[in-house]
Amino acid sequence: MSDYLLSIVIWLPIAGGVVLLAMGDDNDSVSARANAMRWAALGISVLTFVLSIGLYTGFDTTTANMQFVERAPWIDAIDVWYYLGVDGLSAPLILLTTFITPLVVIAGWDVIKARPAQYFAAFLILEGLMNGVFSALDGLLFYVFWEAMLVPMFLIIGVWGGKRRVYATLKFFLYTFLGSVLMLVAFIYLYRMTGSFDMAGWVEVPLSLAAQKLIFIAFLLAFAIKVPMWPVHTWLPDAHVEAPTGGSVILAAILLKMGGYGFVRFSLPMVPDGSHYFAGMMIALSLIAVVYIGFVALVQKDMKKLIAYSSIAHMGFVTLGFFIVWHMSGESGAVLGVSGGMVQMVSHGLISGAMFLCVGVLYDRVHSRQISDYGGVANTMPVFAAFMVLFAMANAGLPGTSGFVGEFMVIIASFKANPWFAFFAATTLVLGAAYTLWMIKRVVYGEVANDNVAALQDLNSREFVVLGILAIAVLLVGLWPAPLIDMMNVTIEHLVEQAGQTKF
Amino acid sequence: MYSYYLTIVLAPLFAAIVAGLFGHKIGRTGAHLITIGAVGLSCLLSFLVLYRMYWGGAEPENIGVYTWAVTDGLHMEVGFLVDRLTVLMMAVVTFVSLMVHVYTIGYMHDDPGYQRFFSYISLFTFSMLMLVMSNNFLQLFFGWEAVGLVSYLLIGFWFKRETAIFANLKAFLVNRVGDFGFILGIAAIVTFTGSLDYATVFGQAGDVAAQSIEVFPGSPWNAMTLICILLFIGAMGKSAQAPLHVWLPDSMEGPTPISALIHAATMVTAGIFMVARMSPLFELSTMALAVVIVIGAITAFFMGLLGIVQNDIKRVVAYSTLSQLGYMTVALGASAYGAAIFHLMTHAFFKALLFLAAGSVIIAMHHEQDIRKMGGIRKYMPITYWTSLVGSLALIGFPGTAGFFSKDLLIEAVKESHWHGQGAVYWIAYLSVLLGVFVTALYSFRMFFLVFHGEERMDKATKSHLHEPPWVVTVPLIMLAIPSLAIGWFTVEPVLFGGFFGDAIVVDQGRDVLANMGEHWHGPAALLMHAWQTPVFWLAMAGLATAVYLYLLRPDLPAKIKAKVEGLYNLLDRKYYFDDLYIKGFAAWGRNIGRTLWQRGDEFLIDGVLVNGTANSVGKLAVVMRQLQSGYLYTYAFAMIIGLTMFLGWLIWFR
Amino acid sequence: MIGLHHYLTLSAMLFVLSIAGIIINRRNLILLLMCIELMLLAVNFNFIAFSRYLGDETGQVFVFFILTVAAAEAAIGLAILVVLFRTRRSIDVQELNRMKG
Amino acid sequence: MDLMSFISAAPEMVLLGLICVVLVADLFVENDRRNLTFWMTLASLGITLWVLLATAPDGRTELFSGSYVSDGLSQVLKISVTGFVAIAFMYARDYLRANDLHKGEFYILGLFGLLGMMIMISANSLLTMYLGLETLALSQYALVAFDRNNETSAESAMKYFVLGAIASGALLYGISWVYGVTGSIQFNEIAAAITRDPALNSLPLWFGIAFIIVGIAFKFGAVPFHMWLPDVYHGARSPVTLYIASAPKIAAFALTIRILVDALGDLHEVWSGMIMVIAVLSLLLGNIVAIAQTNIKRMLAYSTIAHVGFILLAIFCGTEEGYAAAMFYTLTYVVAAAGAFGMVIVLSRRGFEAEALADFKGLNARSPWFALMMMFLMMSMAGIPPFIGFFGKLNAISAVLGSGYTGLAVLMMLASVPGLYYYLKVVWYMYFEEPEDLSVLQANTDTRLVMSLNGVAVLALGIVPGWLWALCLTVLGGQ
Repeated sequence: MSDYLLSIVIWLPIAGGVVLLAMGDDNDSVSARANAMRWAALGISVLTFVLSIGLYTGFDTTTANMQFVERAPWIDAIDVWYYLGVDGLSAPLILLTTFITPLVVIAGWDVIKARPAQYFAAFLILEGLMNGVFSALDGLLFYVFWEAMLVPMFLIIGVWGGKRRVYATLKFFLYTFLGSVLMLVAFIYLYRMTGSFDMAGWVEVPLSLAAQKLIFIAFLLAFAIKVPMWPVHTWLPDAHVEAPTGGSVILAAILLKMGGYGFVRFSLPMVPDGSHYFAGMMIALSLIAVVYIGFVALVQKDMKKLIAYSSIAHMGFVTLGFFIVWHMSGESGAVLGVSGGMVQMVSHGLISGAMFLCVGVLYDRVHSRQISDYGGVANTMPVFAAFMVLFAMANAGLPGTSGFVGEFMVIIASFKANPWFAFFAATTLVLGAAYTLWMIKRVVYGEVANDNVAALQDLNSREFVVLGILAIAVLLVGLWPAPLIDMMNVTIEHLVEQAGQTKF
Repeated sequence: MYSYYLTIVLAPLFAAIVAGLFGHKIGRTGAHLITIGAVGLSCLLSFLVLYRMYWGGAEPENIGVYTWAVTDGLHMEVGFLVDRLTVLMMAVVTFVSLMVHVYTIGYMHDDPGYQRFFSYISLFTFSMLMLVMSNNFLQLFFGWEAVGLVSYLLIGFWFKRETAIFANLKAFLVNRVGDFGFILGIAAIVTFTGSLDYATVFGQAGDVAAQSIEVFPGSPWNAMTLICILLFIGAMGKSAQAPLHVWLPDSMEGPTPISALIHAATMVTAGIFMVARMSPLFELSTMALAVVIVIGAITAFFMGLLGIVQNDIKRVVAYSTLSQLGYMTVALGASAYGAAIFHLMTHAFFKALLFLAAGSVIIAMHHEQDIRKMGGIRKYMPITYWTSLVGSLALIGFPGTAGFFSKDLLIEAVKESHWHGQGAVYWIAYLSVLLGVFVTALYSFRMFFLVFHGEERMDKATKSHLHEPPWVVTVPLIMLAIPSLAIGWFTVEPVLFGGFFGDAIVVDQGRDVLANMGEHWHGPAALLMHAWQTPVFWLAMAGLATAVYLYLLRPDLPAKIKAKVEGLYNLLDRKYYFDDLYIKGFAAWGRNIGRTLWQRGDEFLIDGVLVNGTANSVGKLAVVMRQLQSGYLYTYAFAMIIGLTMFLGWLIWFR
Repeated sequence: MIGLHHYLTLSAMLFVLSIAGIIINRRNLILLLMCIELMLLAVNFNFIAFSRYLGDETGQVFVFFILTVAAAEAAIGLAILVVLFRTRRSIDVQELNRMKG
Repeated sequence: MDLMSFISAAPEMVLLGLICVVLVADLFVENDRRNLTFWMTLASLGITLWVLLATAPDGRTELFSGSYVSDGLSQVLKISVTGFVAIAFMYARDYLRANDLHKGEFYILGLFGLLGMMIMISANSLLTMYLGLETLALSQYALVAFDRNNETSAESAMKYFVLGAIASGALLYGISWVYGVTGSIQFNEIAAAITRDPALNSLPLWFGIAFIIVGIAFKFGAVPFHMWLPDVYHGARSPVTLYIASAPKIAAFALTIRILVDALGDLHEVWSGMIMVIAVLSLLLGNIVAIAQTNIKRMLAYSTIAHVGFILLAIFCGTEEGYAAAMFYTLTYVVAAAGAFGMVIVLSRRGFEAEALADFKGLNARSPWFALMMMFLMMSMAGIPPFIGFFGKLNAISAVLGSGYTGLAVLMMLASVPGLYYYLKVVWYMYFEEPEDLSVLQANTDTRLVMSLNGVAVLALGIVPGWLWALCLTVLGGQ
């Protein structure tokens, strides 16, 4: 059972999705069949989550080695293996994925009127592919999952999205594809160097500095676009805004994490010298993301756009945490930075997901994302207001919520690297609070702004469950991050070691 | 006593959760019963602990509760450090909080958000206790931000009021500016000591002070100075020291009880407490102390001045709070931490008293807060009158009151603290605290007279049912009046000169003013006897006299004076234009930057030119290139021939 | 004495002529077909010249095949021409641009 | 010289015989019983296939005094061309019936074309190659024009014919020079001659090669010899387009391998440059111009040009791996192309050619299954994993990188980004737009079956691509 756990969390949802597709839709969104689809999707995703808990319970936090490894030949001719495994970097992200997906399914429950079966199928398949990305240990397998994942997301945004959905989704697909094509070239180059697609082998193989620089750039384009880092971030606001709520949640909670994951899984260990060479630039970009994007978020009129920009700013901490590794005077601090970045990824997954769900709750009722169309929501939706304020505070990095943990660790680590890094990074305390709470002020507080707001119904049980679960998760990680961090610690120490060695 | 500490902290949290989540189930009575019960419990236990500590001679305790996280050798824990300093704060916090809880029953009596309010203030009590009882910087920061959060929620409690939600946003952001420095300070500490734990950090303080760091290339700073100044920036935010004071007056938008609890007695003093707690660090950086004392002095004097021109009863008290916080800060800067904490304690009592009294007036006046519309209320509400008289006297440091002891000795300490040299720093500090006394007396009694004496300026309707509020309001007043009056007499000797704080506060031998003063200390009575010999006393009297003259004997004068010094008045009325600077300046400026970056940077340059620009140009290229496919046979054939010649040319020239 | 290169030059000229004809002629499709025949003849000329020069018959055999194929090709070409004329009532090259872009 | 030695030419002979049978039989079949011809055609294809498998040669055998060869490569290619012709016929039948075009000629010409391809594949001398090529070409000209009453068909046929004639003229001219220089028209002898006397490796020979490459490039439809391709794909009736777009590409690959590798392998550095130029041009022009197309057949035509760029770049490497990659790419591309044009056929109805991109609008609402299939095909062409097209790209790029042309590899990848755009455009129309006509698809079961198999194939092959790659490597091992 646990030997095939990874395969199960990958293929169970995909198989489920295929079944849903095969069942197909009838044109009635409230028919018994549509409901059957919904329940089936929920069942599958929940089952996947329950099974994936095995990844936590069975996880050995004392080793940096891959666990739950599965290895079977796939394409002998070019030595490609079906090679899965997780370590402290990927396991939390898989858990995040399996945790978020059921929530997304519930969130889309009766909101999605058109072709529910296809909708849920897309999400299930997406879940499987994302788990694949996080657990693949074979370069080509990784790439296959990495690219295949774009297709369902493309459809989700394009079919169930907003007005400018086509523009947004094409932009999303082309942008990310542009990024990953060069990564493929880099993969093939590494394959020709090592004669195999085994990622462990790629870590070992010696590379000249020049080669490492080129490979790093190839990786950078792919991962930076996914993260996204300034200045290749502009697909994100559009995609987020146009995507259906569930799509935005997955996008923010998990797809963005793949960029960060890519950096720690590929760039740092495989081309340490290249990464070292560009670390300065990466830090600069990260800080720009934090400050520049912070200011940009301040003036957004569209709630989803605002949250999208705040995502970019928060992901800036992730990359900052990763790339200060080489600026440490003395050995300590590097691990702190990287783990800070990882924690930030997980927590951002929870928080931004929750924020998008909150906006979705409002959107489902009023069908507007404009801040100016709201005001005084707290009067008509007190419970919702409580949740939204909580998540907003988490987004502003309030201690006791998960949002604080990562930022705190990264700021401390970056101070070790250079006080000025910390200085700019810490501006998020002010900026983050400013844009988040200003939105809260205009949306949640105040007199009832208009009839739409006056007519609002408070959360129904479905929404309450989703937000409640997320709230608990946010607080849990915020008040006791130890389990999460212990899961990653050893792996990250090993990673920092690898990043420290030169390869030529 | 571990279980005691846990109970002290968790009881209010538990009450807050219950009242918050199940408010509807348990109803109003349930809500206030459970919260008051919980806070009462932790108050009781706090006093028990205080008793054990002081009379029982129990040792300070440093206990870990649980490990928050460990990574990279950095232990991040949650734990309690309970020593004399902590326990004093615990007692003050829980006591005032208890009083406010009781008072709230009356004050919020017919507010729809009753349960929510109780849940908030209990949550606040929890956060504040976490802050003061923390044994490490992480938890300190947690409490620090948590009290900020609750203050945010409470200032915006009446979230329908535009002013209220403006004020709470402002408060949170200004505090965040402080926290910005604070977290950098913590980061610096971790960088230099590799630990978050007080004990470890203080242990290494010496080595840290020996190091230096180049913040700006070519100008090495003493590490300790950097750390202390960064930490103090945090304190400036919380304790509303200029120039980060702007949020406190606006915070008066919140219900009065929390003005008393949070924005007078406890939260705003967190900064003072923190600096005192960090005395082992601050003592190692004269530079930082100089900064502290100057900031404090400025706040103490200039914020006091503002009190004179305010007409909102709560704002007057708020500015007096600012000025009193300034006093405490000056004391910190003078290394007279004991004096600061002592003043903090007395201030907590009499300022809470003043606020609650003001609140009781406000209830009676049906939420009218403008003192120009009051007057002569004395005969309608005697209890409120007498209690607030006590409060005001304590505030101006009238001999015998609690305020007298704390403030008199505080100023004495500043006077004695020669180690800053006889230079600017010393005189700025000393003069501003001296003159501050006059100002304090003036504005306190200006308010007092305008409210309780003189002609009755309120309208008939209001006057018709002016009366004393119910017991839940008056009892707390009395309960607070007693310590405001008496606590100084009993505690001054032990707290200031009895080495009460033990190791909790470390003062460099060379400048331990309190110790020096302690050498010729002959007990409170003696101090009281010689009160009339000190300038402090005469300045206070002068202030009082001026107030009597202007607002009782010649009520027409103030208007005339105002007309005379128009410019000065405006300066004060506009609060030195700080708000304009921040709102019209920084806030607007930030939004403009954001707009520019967004529209010029993101939308135009990156998205417009680079992304869509490329896409469009490819599209155009496609349209152009498809023209090649003219549809004519001869063009096609010609293309083939071109290809052929291309080959031949390539062969002939490049082979 | 006429050497190989003369033949080759001639056939090259024929070849170029035929292509020029195809490109320059913008009127009549029949002319196109003739140019194509000319092109094949040029090729044949080349083959024969080479085969004579090399003294080996393969070239000449090749020529026979080319002639046959050329015949078939001409047949098909003319057939298409007929179809075109049936549908278009014209065999003008310049009108042959319904499809472009 | 006993009969048994002809055995390895048996498939062609059998096929020829069967064609004659079908031809004659068709004369006696009335229009309404034309299915008979269809089934006979399929039967003869089946028999040919069986003979192919039955007479699988062990190793390389030559006959007809060395002008004909049969080896692993020819075996695999022949099987695949036969298969694709069969698929083309199966797609075609309903369409032809619906449009009153269900005549025997279509199948017979198709079969002759197949014969031509098989000859090309097995050719071992320039003469055989030329004959095969013309057999194919002539039947294609006729096929394009085969709807007599359709003027666009006629026009495209004429264009195809003229340009094709020029191309084969150029090819012949080149052949004549190669013959003149090396004194032989047999591939292995040419190669031998060149190795024997390096002095031959000089301008006259290169001159010939240049002309030959024109012929090859034309067959593939590489820029600037591509101009016929969009018009022919567009003008011919969809089944014909499908026929032209699928199997002949494989034949063209055989042509290239036989001439450039078997015969002129040693002159790699001579021809590689030219191949690279036209390959890069095809890559860019094809991908860019396709963006501006509104007619899906034209769009696919330009995408074909782009794919040809990939194939030629793989060949350009001049390594076994490169040739294998080219073969893999050709085969997999043809699968997708057949499917794509098949979809056009499936969507068409009596008197209605579903060849405008807009006709795909809302396909998901009309028939989710076919929309899914079409998406598979498009994603495969775009090279998105896990569809087979991705592995084609992967191998090609891997080969290019292997020969050290990193810049080219990057170019190939970047060129596929605009490529992705127009494939996505189809998906966008199918999924994001509302249908304009809600009429149900009329294709009947066997077409649907083929379509589904075709769509699933690109996925299935993508999930297990290993065997095919290994096969390509082995059959080209000898080159």
